[in-house]
Amino acid sequence: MSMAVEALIALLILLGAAFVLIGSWGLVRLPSTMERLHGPTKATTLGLGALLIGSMIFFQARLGVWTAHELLICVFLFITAPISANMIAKVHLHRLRTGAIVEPNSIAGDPPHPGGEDDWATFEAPPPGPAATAADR
Amino acid sequence: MIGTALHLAFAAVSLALLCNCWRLMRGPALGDRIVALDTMVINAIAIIILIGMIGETNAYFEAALLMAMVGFVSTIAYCKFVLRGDIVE
Amino acid sequence: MRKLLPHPGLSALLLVIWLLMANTLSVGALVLGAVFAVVLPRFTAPFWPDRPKVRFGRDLLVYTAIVLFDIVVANFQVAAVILFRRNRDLRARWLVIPLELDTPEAITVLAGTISLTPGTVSSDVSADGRFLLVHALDVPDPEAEIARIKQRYEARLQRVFA
Amino acid sequence: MTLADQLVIAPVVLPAITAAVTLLVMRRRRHLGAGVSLIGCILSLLAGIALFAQAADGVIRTYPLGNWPAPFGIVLVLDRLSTAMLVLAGVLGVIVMIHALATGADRRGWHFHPLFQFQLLGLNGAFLTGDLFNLFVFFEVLLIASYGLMLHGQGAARLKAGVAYVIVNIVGSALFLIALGLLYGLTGTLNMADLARRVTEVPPGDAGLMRAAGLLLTVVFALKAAAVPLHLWLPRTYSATMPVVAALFAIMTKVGVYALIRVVPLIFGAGAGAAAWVPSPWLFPAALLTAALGFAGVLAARGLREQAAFAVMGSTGTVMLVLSDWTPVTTAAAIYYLMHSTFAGAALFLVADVTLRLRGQYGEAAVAAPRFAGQQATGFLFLAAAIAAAGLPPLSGFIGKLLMLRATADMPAQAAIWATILVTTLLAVIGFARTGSTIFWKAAAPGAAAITAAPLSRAAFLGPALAIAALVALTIAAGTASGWAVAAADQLFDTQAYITATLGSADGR
Amino acid sequence: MEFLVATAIAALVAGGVYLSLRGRTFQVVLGLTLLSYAVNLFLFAVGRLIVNRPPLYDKAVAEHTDPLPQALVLTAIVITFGMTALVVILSLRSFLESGSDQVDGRIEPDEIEDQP
Amino acid sequence: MTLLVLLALPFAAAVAIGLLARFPRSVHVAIAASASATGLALLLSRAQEVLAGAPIAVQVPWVPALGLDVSLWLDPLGLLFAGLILGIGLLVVIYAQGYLARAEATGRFLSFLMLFQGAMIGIALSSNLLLLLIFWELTSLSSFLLIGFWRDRADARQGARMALAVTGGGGLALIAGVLLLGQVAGSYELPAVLAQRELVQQSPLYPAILTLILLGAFTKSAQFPFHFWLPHAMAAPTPVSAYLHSATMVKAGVFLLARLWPVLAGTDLWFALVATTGLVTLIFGASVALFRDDLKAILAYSTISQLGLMVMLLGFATPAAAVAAIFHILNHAAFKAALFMNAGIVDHETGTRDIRRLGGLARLMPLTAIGGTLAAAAMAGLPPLGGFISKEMMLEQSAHTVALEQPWLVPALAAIGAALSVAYSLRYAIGLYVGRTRTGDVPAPHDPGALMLGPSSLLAVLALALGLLPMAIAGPLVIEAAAAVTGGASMKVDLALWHGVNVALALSIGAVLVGALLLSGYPLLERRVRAWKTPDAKRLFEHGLEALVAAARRMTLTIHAPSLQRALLMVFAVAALFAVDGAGVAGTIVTGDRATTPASMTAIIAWLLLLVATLAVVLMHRQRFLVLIFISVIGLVMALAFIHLSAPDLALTQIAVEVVTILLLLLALHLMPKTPRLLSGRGRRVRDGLLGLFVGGAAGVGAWAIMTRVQGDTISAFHWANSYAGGGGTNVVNVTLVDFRAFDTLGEIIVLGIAGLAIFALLEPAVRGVAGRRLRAWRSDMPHSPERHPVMFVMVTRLLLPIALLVGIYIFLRGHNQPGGGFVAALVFAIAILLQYLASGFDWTDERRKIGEHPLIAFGVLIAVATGLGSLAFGAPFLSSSFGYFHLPLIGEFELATAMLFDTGVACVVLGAVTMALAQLSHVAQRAARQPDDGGAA
Ligand code: NA
Ligand code: NA
Repeated sequence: MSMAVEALIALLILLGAAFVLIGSWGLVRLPSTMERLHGPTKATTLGLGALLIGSMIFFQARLGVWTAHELLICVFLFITAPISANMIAKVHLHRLRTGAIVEPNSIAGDPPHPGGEDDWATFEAPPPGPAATAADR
Repeated sequence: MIGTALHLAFAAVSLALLCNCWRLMRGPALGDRIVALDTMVINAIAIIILIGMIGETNAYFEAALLMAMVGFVSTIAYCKFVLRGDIVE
Repeated sequence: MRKLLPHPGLSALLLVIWLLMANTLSVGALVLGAVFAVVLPRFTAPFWPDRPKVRFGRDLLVYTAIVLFDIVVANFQVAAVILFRRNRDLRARWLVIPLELDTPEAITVLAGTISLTPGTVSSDVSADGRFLLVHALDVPDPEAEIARIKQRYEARLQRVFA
Repeated sequence: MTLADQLVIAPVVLPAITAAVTLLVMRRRRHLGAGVSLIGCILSLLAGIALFAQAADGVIRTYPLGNWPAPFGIVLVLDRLSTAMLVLAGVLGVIVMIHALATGADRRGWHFHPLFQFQLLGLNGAFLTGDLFNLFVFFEVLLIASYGLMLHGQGAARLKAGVAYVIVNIVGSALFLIALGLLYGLTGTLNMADLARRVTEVPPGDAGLMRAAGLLLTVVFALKAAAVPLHLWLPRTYSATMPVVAALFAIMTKVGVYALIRVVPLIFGAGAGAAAWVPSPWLFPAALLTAALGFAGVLAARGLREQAAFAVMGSTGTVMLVLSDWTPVTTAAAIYYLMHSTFAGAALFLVADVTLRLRGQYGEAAVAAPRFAGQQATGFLFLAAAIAAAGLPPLSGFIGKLLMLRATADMPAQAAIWATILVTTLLAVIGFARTGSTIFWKAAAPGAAAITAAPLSRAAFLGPALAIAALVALTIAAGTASGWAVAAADQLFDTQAYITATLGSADGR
Repeated sequence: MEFLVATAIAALVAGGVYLSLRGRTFQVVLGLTLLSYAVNLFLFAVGRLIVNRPPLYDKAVAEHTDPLPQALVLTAIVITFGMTALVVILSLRSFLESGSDQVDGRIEPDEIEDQP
Repeated sequence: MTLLVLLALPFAAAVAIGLLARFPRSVHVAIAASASATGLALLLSRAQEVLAGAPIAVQVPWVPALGLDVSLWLDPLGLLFAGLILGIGLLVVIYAQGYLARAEATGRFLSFLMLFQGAMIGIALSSNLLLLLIFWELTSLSSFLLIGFWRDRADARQGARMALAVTGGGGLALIAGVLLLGQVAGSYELPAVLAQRELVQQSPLYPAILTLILLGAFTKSAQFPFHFWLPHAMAAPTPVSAYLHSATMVKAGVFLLARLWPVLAGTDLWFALVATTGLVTLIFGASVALFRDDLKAILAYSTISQLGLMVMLLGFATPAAAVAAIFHILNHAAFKAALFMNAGIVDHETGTRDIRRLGGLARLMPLTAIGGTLAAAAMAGLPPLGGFISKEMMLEQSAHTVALEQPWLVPALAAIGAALSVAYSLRYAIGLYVGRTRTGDVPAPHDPGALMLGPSSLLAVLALALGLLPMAIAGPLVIEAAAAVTGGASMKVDLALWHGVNVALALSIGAVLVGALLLSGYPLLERRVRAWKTPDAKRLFEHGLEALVAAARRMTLTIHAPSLQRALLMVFAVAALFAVDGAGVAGTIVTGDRATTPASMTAIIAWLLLLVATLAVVLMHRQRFLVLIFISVIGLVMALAFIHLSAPDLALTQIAVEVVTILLLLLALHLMPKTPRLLSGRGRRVRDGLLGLFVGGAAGVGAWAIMTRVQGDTISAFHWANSYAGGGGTNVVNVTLVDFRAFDTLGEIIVLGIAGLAIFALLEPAVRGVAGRRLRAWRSDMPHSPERHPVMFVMVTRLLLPIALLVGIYIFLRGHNQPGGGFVAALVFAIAILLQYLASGFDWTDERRKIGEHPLIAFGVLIAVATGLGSLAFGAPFLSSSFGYFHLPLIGEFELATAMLFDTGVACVVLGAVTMALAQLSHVAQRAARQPDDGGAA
């Protein structure tokens, strides 16, 4: 294994781990829930991404095989992470609206009303229609 | 070099876990705790990948894959529970 | 053809995933993967009744590349914010993005993209499906950010989901 | 391997297939499903009888599942005791199934037949297996099937009692696993014969752990057998469930006793060092209290189901009391009484069921009710069941008690055991006389509300009558049956024969 | 590592015992869950702890973990899952029927009026 | 053969009557009477040879392991008793037909009576002690039925129960005594036992044997203080009393004393116990009888007294006393049966049994009066009746008996007893038949028909004949029977009215005089006696029993309170106790020699995470939702631990199961309170915490001890070595599951399948009845967001479903060689489907599903079993696997194994069960909402 490859692997591993840590650190230090929600997407994307690419190269270098598995893990995480974030945000919005939580030091404050006639879906059930998914039909 | 990097990475991810744990216990909002758990799952995947590299084995791939695929299900379920009570309607 | 392959894109994705899992390009894996790529979407077709038209072409490739690039860049930006910005200097904002996209699939892809780029999280869609609520960790100018998102992502997606 | 050799698997495979088929058929064609279920029970019984006949020559047969040699694979072991238990479960299964069909109990909820078949499967598997972990698995099968059956028909009281029953047994299963873990960790094997062999080679430093493992197993089995103070689940469970199900459950406590009989002489026998005869010092007082509390419950009971439940508990206590000496003679007596008390308990519950159905809103509670149809016949069935449960002549219980009294004649604790057996008999006599005379003799004061009960077909009396018939058979054939019990006990205590039969030679490999 | 596993088992058992002695089904179920984690870990641990030697057969491999306890734990997990599912739903069903999830023998005030 | 027929006849009659219950009563009577008559004839046909000293015996083996055989013999003593049983039985049957009203269930009555007769015959004929025990208890049982015949009457039920409790209880003591006797004598066969007098009487067990056997005999024979059941047994119809209390039931005790006389009698203890009890009972019974007003009560207490007399005589343990006892048994049978029938006639004709409301009946019912008076005279011991002779023999024997070194004591007391019996007998006869006419409820009673009068008159005549022609009628029988009692040679005895002037005659005359005197002073005496508050034995017994039952009830309820906590506490406490027991073994090593594995920082942090989460679960257990999150953390750490410790399959399973479990708990939690009240107080929590720490500590120490030990050779070495070569897979865990231990797996999936079915059975009906009403009334305790199906979530799950299925297939196919397998694959399938439920709702998803859960479970089990059975076709045992490597063009090399087919069955069951559980649970509330309210009726 060439020094350069090794260095690249080490770099990717460290980079990934660093982003993972930073994401979690953000979870600790950011001031309110919505800000903290940015942490995991960080960890997911570049953190795990770098780690996985590092791992891919690592196995190629060590065992001489290209493993595509890491890419697959990336794909799954990229598909699922936004959904988690979206749902958690909804929880936050919902609890904020119902008064279950009070966040005086939230920076962004309460979410603004959307421009149209209807409120956000979390506060108002979407009418049956294409945007509201087939499930309601 | 890689060995050192792996050890450092382990340390970093472990610290990340500690951070998650702190947020998990601290809250204060339910959302915070769910975020903490969700992040923990992602960090766990990182750990699995690191373990695989240390052991130079592919044996843990399925576990990481599965965690990536179904780990978010409980997060969603928790959220749906808070939002709707009934997670299946 | 539609009967055989209700979601051709999905079939392609499944084949790719199968090959990634099998971690080989052997004929056997290809054949088996192809079988699953055909059978599974048909088997699960009832669960995905709508058939969004997707153009698999240059637009999609460009879009993907841009998103990946943005993810890397944004990661560093956000890392800097988390590590060095004091909380009271944080410029967290809610962004309300009016949507031109009208299929749920397209909206989902846009929202997912926004979430995947660190620093912004798609939080909600309006009940009428015409607005997207995004939380941004640190934006000096919300209007500019909204414009950037619309033009950089939404416009391209409109071309993909024709 | 000839087909006759393959018969060993039938008691497990037949119920599995029957269960699956009834599950498929039952939803659309109820009668067909019920017929399949009954035929399944009968076939299982026939298989059991055929195996019993095979085992009568005293040869221990083994069946290596998956063709993997013991101790590496799971092995089924066919000996006198296991086949006798198969026949016991088979006969009981047929009787209870007939009663369930005759009274329509199977239609009071979902999936009675699959659950029933799975219950038989669990029982048969537990009786046949020669592997301790496999015993755990079959315990779980028979337990979870029993949960389903116990809740059959539902209702608040039953559900609440069910919660307790299920949870206590889940904890018991957890302890079972810990015990298995300890045993495997110390000996590296799960096969009972292999365990028996390796236990003798355990270094002295491991003796305490070995003993702890043995004691934990004892807790598990004693919990199933409802030995005091691990019995608290039983009275409520058995009196809250449908009597027809409780009748089947009459064998459940006996499974715990069976496991003790199977495991203790073999693995924790004389050669086990510090773990030799581990249950003994605890089992004796526990069994004594079980018998005493059980029959005190019979005396105190205010309904036939409650009474039957306590009678089952008390009789199991009596069996364990005699068993706690761990000699072939006492074991033989215990085996005979175990067989008897299973049918006696079942008969009591089945009679309670008939009573319950005939007396409408008065149920099986020991209160006066207006005269009801079938009173005399039910009364006679109760009399016979009560005689059996109390252990009075002329039914087999008396012979069983004589066997037990005689077997314990030379024990140091003779006085305590005899006093317990005889005094509890008296308590039972008084208790049964009280409830029986109130229910079947006493007439309600004029003006009492008339009974509103659905008419009962005459077939409803068949189940209890068959249970009594089984007792009569056990009485008439007492000589043969007790002879079998003696032979079975002798075979149990000849552990070398078991080890040789299972592992090929006495020292394994 | 052995110390960590042993103490983890101890903690889980302790928590499980404590919770299962609380008076309501849900808590008891949680207790059982902890208990089953502990039992699985225990059963697994009796095969001794070995790092990075998964039981995937390879002629070249000399040292490997004991596969048997793993198979046992798998069986135990499945069985425990079945039991947990049943007990959860049974608890719920019992709660719906009686209006109380209390299992300590006492009766809750609201339970009486709900009795049919 | 004769004996077997003799024994079988009554039982056969009982069964026949029972089977022919619908036939007219004449048929029943005919059966019963002919059975008794046939038996009697059979008996008499053999009487000659038996009395000639050739007992008949038969032995049918029954339970050799026990020494219990059907051994019967007929010796003179048995002949005497069997004759009484059958003869009086025949008369009672005839009498009963007249006595019982048409409406009475004569069939049932006679059936019981025959049952009882059979039991008594069994006692008389048994030559095996254990067999005798069986018949002994059978008499208790059948008499219970007879006494309780008028089941509507409270006194009948109570009397029956009391008789059963006392005599049955005594019978239990007898069991112990007989078993001890057999233990000492080495046999249960009577001839063998009776020959062991020396051995038995010198055994240290002798006092116990004697006491226990006497308990049996005394309770049966209503000896003081066990006498109290007898008067209450009078609640039975009079034919029953006539039968039970003259010749049979109560005589069984006397018979037993006589039977065991050779082996037990003759010691000081025997004399002290038997003679004293008899004497006390003689006087006690007589003095009570004198002051009763109910005819049957008078007779009942007189019976007690007369039994005391017989017991006393046997207690003397001399051959002459034995003769006296035997002869008195005969006399008593005759006159007492006659008297009971007589009282029954009076009751039947006048409607009352109260002697104070009756009088001067001789004029109205002369034949009845003659019979009654004769029998009473016999009871009084007046000449020239048989009673006189036996009474005088009794006094004669008493005169020769010295107790407490006082020669006068026994004769004086015996004479007092005799005097009292004269008094009550005369009171009976005079009170009924002489004096002012009082006729009870009926204006003009008259003699009954022949059916009732015949038997009683016959017996009265017999009582007279026994006095006039004692030697001719009973001489040989009495002498031979007495010889059988003593076990010695036959005595030369002269039964006659006149033996010259001797002490006995003097005592006899004195007794008659005193008796007459007592009767003349009766009104005065009565006032005195009535003033005493005598303890009522029945009330004492009933109260004692009630107290016993109440105590048992209290204890039972207290111990078995419906508390799950207590049950679990006991399990844990016993487990803890046993851990201590195990740890107490000397020389036990805790820490073994195996080197420990170093722990990485990550491991320590994960461990910390686990401890924190566990602690959080424990501390916040009332915040149920939060606790689930902590549980997730524990599950996550478990998965990581499994991976770190080389168990990828476990990790996979853990991850998948965790998700499903959380879904399940959330679904359930939705319908339950989220933060319930705290139940236990501080003390309890501390106790439980300490117990938890102890049990946990024990488990931890156990785990530590095992983990630090060097592993010896395990059977898994074989599994490792044969996994690839013999099982065709490199994933040893999976090969173990589907091959080495496939039988376990079969059981395991069945468990899961059953769970699914049981859950379905639980939830299907939950929408009706109380639960359904509660579900409909359920209002969530949390505010809800109106949005049901978030669009992003829905879209992603649609994409994920096929992908997850693909991944599941991949995991399934790889399982044999790499981590994975049918179970995990099925869980992945299940989760993929559950995601659809979560995102798009139940109805939407459910209508798109193609396969129901029930068939999945059923076919899964069938596939697994059928795969296992496949090997039978090749002569291999169940579940033998087979595998091979195949080559196909394009696809290339691939492996097929039957184990994979088995795994397919596994996957089907798991998928079916898991989706069944969650799908059912997930829409139970909706189903309930759709259900019309049925008012809560279940
Ligand atoms: Na379990
Ligand atoms: Na999770």
